[in-house]
Amino acid sequence: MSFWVEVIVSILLIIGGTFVLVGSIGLFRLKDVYCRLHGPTKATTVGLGGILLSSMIYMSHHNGYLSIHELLITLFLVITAPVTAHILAKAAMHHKVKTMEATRNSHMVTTAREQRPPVSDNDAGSS
Amino acid sequence: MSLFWIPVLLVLGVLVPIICERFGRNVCTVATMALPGLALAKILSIVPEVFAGNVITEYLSWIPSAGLILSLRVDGLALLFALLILGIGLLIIFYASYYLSEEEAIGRFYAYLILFMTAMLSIVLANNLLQLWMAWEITSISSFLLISFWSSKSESRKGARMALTVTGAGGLALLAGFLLIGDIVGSYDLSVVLNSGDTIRDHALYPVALLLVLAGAFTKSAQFPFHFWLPHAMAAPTPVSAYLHSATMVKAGIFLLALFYPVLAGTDLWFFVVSMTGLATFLIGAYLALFQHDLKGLLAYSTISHLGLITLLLGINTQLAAIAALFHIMNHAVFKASLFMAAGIIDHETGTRDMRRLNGLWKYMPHTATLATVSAASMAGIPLFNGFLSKEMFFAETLDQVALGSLSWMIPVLATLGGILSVAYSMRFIHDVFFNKEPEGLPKTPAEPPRYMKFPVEILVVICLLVGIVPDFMIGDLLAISATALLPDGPLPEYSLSIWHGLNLPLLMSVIAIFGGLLVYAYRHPLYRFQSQFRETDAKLVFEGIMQGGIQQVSRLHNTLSNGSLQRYIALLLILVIVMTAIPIIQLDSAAGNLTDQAVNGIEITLAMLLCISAVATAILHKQRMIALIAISVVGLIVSITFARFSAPDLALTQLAVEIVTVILLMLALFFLPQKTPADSAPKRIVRDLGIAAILGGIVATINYAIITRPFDSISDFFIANSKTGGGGTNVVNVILVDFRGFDTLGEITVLGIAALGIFKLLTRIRLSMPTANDKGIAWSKDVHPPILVMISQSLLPLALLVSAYIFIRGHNLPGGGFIAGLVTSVAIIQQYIAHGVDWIKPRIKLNYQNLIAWGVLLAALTGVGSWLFDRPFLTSWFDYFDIPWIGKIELASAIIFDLGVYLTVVGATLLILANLGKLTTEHRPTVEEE
Amino acid sequence: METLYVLCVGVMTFSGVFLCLRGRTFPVVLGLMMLGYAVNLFLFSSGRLNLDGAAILGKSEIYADPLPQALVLTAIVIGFAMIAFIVILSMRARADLGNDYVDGKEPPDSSMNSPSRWSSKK
Amino acid sequence: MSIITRLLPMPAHSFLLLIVWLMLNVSFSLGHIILGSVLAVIIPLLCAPLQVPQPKLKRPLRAVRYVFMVLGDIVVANVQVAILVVGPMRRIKPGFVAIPIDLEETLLITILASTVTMTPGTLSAELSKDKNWLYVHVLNMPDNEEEVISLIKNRYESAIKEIFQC
Amino acid sequence: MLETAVICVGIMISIALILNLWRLLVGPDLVDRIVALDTMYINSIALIMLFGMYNKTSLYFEAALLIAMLGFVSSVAFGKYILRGDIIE
Amino acid sequence: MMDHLPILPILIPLFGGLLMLLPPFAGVERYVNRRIGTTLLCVLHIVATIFLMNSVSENGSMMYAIGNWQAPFGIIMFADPLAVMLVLLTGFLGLASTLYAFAGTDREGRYFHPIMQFQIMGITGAFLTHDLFNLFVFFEVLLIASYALLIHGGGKQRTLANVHYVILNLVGSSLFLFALGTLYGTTGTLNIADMSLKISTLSAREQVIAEAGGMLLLVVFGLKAAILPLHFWLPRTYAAASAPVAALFAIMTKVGVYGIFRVYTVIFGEQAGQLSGMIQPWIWPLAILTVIIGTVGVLASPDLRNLTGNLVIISVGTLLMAFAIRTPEATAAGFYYLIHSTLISAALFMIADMIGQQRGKAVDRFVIARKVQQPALLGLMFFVAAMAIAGLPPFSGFIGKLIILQSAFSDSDKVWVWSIVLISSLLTIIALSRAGTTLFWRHAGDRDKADKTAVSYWQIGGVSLLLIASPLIVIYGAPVIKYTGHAAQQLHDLSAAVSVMQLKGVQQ
Ligand code: NA
Ligand code: NA
Repeated sequence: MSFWVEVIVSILLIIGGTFVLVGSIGLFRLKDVYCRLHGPTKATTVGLGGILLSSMIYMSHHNGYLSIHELLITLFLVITAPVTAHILAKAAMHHKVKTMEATRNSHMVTTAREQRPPVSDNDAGSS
Repeated sequence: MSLFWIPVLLVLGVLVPIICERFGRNVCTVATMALPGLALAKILSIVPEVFAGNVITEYLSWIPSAGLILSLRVDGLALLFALLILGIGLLIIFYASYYLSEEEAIGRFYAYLILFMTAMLSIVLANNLLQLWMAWEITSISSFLLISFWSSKSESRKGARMALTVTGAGGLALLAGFLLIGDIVGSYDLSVVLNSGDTIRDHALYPVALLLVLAGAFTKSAQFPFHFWLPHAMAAPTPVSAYLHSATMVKAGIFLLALFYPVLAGTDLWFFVVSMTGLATFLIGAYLALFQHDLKGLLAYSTISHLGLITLLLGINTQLAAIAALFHIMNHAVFKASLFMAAGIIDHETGTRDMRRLNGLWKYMPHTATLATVSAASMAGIPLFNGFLSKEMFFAETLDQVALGSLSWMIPVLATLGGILSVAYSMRFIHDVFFNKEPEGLPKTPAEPPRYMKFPVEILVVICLLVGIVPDFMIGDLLAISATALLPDGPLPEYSLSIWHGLNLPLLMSVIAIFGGLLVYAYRHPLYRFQSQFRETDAKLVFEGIMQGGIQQVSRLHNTLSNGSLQRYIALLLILVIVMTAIPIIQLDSAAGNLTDQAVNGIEITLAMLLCISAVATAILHKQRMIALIAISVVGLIVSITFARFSAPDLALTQLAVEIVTVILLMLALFFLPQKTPADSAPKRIVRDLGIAAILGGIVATINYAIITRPFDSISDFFIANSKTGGGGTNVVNVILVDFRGFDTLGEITVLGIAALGIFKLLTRIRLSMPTANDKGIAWSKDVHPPILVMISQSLLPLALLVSAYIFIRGHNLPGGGFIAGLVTSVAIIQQYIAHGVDWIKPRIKLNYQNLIAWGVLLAALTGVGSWLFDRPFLTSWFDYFDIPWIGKIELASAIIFDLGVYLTVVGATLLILANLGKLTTEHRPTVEEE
Repeated sequence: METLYVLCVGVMTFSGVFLCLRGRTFPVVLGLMMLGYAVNLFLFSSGRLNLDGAAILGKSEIYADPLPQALVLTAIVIGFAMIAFIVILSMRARADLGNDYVDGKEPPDSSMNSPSRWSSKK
Repeated sequence: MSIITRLLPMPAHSFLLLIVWLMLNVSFSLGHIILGSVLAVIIPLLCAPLQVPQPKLKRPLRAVRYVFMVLGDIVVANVQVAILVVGPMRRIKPGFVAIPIDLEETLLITILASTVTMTPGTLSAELSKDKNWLYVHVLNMPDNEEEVISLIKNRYESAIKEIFQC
Repeated sequence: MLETAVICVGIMISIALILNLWRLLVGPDLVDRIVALDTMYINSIALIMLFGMYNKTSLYFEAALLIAMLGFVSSVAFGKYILRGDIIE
Repeated sequence: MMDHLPILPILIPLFGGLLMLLPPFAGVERYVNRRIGTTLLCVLHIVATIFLMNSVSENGSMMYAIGNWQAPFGIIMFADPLAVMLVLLTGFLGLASTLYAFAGTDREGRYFHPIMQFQIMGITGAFLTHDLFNLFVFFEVLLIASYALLIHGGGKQRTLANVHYVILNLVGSSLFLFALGTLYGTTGTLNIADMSLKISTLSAREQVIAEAGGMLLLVVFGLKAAILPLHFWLPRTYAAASAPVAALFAIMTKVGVYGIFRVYTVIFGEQAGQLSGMIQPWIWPLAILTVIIGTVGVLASPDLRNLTGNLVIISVGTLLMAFAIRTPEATAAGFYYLIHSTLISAALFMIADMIGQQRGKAVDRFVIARKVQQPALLGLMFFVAAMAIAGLPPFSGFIGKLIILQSAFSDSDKVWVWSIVLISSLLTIIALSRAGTTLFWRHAGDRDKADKTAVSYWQIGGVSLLLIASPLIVIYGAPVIKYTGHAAQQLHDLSAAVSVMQLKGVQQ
């Protein structure tokens, strides 16, 4: 295996791994459900993309032909991850999970969970 | 004509009354008597041969390996009993046609009676111990049916059950005795057994065999202490009492003693047990007979007493005593049967059997009274009647023994005492019923019975008189020839059958007995007063009490043991597993084998840690069900990663797919189940369960470790070697599944299909309450089908189907296959159900999932049958490679069709389950219960 | 590796058995699933543990024992069918009996008695 | 209706399926192309009853550009999120915004929502029933909410409108 | 170098998985746990791809693809459960 | 077709069950088609089995290598006299149950006939297969079919009984797999005969591991067979099942017993060195206690179905005694008894159902209730069945018990076997006489004339088929016992099986 291929593969791998870890750290550290949803849906997906890319290059090199089926997994994740996040965010709102204190416009959860259009701050305060 | 015709005729005779009942009572009676009559004729026809001293035997092989060789034997003893059974039996049938009232099912009654007769006759004619025993048991059963003939009466049922229980118990002891004798002798053939007396008596197990046989004989013959059932058997119609409980069945025990006399008698044990039992029974029966107010009760206890007398004679171990016993058997049968019939007439004509109300009947029914008086005199042992002769022989024999040493004098004294009591109760039977003032408050005005109802009694009374007056002429030959059966060795001892033997001690005893008896009867009232101090114990109540109490205790024990607690059953199961596996495992000095542990890295440790933590978390958090479900999903995920890690990609895929489908299923179900487990088991139980779980976990781990650290040879090398050449695939696991062990897979998809059908059955007409809010009390969201989800789901469907096609097609050579492909398809469709809902999907998917299952399994099975066309066994695979221009080499294999069957079944089954489960909350729910 | 493996099997057996001994259907179902995992791993390992030898011809030199893999696959499928049945059966029991106790009624020795027992008798 | 349109109700789908098939099998052999084509015809036919008609892609090239733009945004966004996540938690000031959307078709809304979720610190949390408002959770809200709204509307929604020309 | 990278990433994913499990067990809300499970699915894909690279085989690809597909269905089902209780209606 | 005889009894019900799911058999209104079809299938199954039996009697045990993969690698169907006899029994029971169900049971819910066929298939397969894992698969087939049949007709009792039954058996199936893993992990094979050859070549330590596997199997089979203390599920389960189902279930305990006979005379048989007779110390007390606990249950039963369930437990205990004596003679006696007890207990379940049908709400409980409508008919059937099951002559139970008693070999065996069997018989007689007198003779008032609950001819036909068999196996006792003797001798003859399957290995 040529050195440069190995370098690229390794770098992509490390980057991917880092993002995966960051995603999980986010899940671990962030203070409310809505924030935590950002971790897995973004960082982890991207991290996985990195690892898959690395695997793709590596396997193509190893097998001697272009091994692009790893792309399919990425494609799949890119399509599905937002939906998962969306459904889970809906679920969180439905469960009336508390938002962290610093959250702005947290009153929007009330209208959002009923799928109503937003009301202005004043309205929200009065209702 | 073969002897076997006798039982055959009688068995056929059982059916006659049932068939003839519709033609009227008289026809029925005559028809019923016909076949036993023929049988009697057959017996009579061989009388000369038997009198000539021959023993007639016939054999018919049946189950020789079990010693069951049907075989009949007629010797003197059998002849004597056969004549009694058939002769008295015919009289009883005749009598019964008058006794039973018009509305009673006489056909059934006769059928039972003939059944009994068959069995009884089979006992005496049997030449094989097991055959004898079979007949013996059938007498118990038919006796049960006859006693309970008036089944609506509680006393009939209870009396019948008691008789069955006691004689049944004795019968089982007898079987054990017979088996033991069969073992000792090496044959069940009576001809052999009867010639092996010394072998048996010398055998170490002789006492056991003897006691077992005696248990059978004594229970049947109502010997003390088993006598209590007999009086209660009197709940039977009187013909039954006359036949079974005086003349024949109770004599079966006596017959048995007589039959085995040459084999078992002659020892001290025999003497002691048999004679003492007989003596006790004789006295107790006679004493209790005196105090009965029921006519039949008196006769019943008198029967017990006389049976005791005969037993005593057989126990005395002298030859003359044996002859006396035989003589008394005949005499007792005759006079007691006639007495019972007389009692039946009285009952029939007056409506009561209570001697306190029956008085002075001579005036109303003098003819009957005369007959009864003659029989009763015979019972009392008055000279000129047959009872006198045998009783005098009995007195003589009690004098002629020394077995009790210096106490031997007691036996004649007690015998005389018994004689006194016999006279007393006989006197009561005559005086209290036919004389002694006027009747009191009888339900009916007494009168003579129909003319022919007395006919059987008359015959028997005539016999009583004839035997009593000219005994030698009447029964001398019969007695002699039957005695030779008991005393086969050498000539019979001298004895004389005549009325007058001169002035001797036995005559004195008779005289004492007669006058003593009269005296006792005269002073009976103080005796009654004395006896009334003792609380009368009703054997029936005691017996029922013991039975009920026993059954209650047993039920309590049973209910304590099987309390309907599944937890207990599982715990018992697992404890048994622990005990049984721990014992071998403890013998293993060390679990480790000689393979060294492979190295582990951090990832593996992490995975193991995650696995263990989530497994334990599932257990700990099981009360919060959704969380437990999430935790177990992690377990499933890591298990599939583990499979992947240990070179089992197929397993990883399968595990993963199954896991997801199962979790979806559980979620669907959880909606209808409580969300949380509110109450829990007591801490003690939790500790117990933890203990069981921990030990079992330890044992499983130990066994697992012991296995995987040892090398082994397996048949798998064959599969690897032949996968490509023999199965046409490079994925050995898949080739095993669809080819080498395709039969397992066929079974497996059958299981899946049946499960789906069963689940559909479970879901039909299910009435579930749906929670309207979650466990936090938050009402469900109103967004039933989130548009974004709907959109993405429908775009993913073609992709998922493509992936499933991909997994299916490559399965034979690379990880994949029909099963996983099927699950992927199912999950994709389920995803559509989740996103769109049932109402939307239902009109759009026209698949009949039931047919899909059927076709799937059918396809797989047909692939298997297809190999028959090529003369190969079921499921023999076929594959070949074809070179197609431009495309190259492609492989076609029957396994692909098989796998397609698997695919269809999986899709059909999964969707049948999940879709129908989903439908529960919609109007499409399965409601048609009937197919 | 072997030690680690059997540790997992043991812990899963432990957890599965404990859950199987609970008094309500849902935990018992979880227990049976868990026991199923343990059993499958156990049966799988009877062909010994092989780290790099998937039984695909031509992909490696040493092959893992394919037979237990096939057996486990069958066992997984059968286990799935069985679990599906028991899951629906517990629903049916809940519907028919009005509670989710495996015995159809509260066990006599259950010490606690929560007032808010989830039951709906119609 | 011609046979071709009947066999290929969704040619784009079919083409995509063929490509995916070839990718899956890592093979461009004739055999796989034939097999893939067969599947690419059959599967859409099987799925047709479950498909709701969708707006047609009008400007494919623009779409490709959009994809690359989003990919780029994803990478950038993730670096930002990563820094936030690793850094001190108190610096994070999350919030909700409601974005008024002009798209009508569910498909387009879905694409927008997905894009929003995949890119900088935003997550599509809810869509109002009338499909006029997209509630978005923002991981680190800029002081001015309008920045987020205008970013989404200008950078993504307009692009989508352009691609589908509606 | 690649060897080291693989090991490093392996450790990273391990840590990630442990963090996921922590969140899964601690919650506090059910949604947190589901998010954790979903993340675990994705991290497992990474892990399996890593195994593949480590063993220089593409046999693990299907497993990864399947986790991606099925994990999505599972997470959506969990979400739907919280929203509606009844996941197919 | 003759070459494929050993597989036909499995395939006929399999195909039959599948066809029943498809037109022209599927559907609410086509029940007549289904009845005709299913009767033909049952008859076909019996005919095929009789041909097989004939062939096996003439030419010796047959083996059938599925997929043409020879032993020990492929799955072998091994039709020895024992297996064929049990398959015939299964077919016979299946036919009787099916006919009985025509009275209406088959229309009380869906899929009755197909699942019945699958049930027959599962049982048949379990008897015929000579592969331990395939045995597991067939166990699962018969179990899942029994789960589905058990809930047929619905009702609380059935659901509850099914919950217990299913959970216990799922635990049992897990144990079976543990056992399989252990045995494969030590012997490296799955074919039963081959395993018995391999066992003898193991080192002492490996044998200890195999012993643990063998013990696990004993628990598994014991659970199916309902031996103490794994019997608790049986009476309630069988009592809850609808009558034809309970009747067919009568053979299911025998599958467990069969497993014990097969595994512990072949795999852990005489060639197995220190493992030979390893369950002997267990089986004696378990057998005796099983008979005792069954007898206790018989006495304590509140109704006839429970009583019959407990009779099944007694029969299992008695069979285990026959096994424990460990001679071909005792085994043969056990087989005879097995045929008898299966047929009669099946008949009793049906009789209990018919009695219950005529006694209103009291059904078959031992309480005073209204009079049965057809006392003569039902009374006769009950009487015959009770006599037979209690071991009273001249019915089959007597012969069965007699030859078991005769086969007790040593003095201590005699003491145990004789006393236990005989005392249990006596108590059974007592219980049955109480049951019969209560059911038929204790009644409150006459029945309402308008209330027509007469049994149907299908029911009479089904029961008669079973009851008639009892005197038949008495009259033809000699050939039957000769056959069971042959079956027992073949079971004990490992070398014959090994040579039929052309296995290579250590032989003794
Ligand atoms: Na009087
Ligand atoms: Na639903």
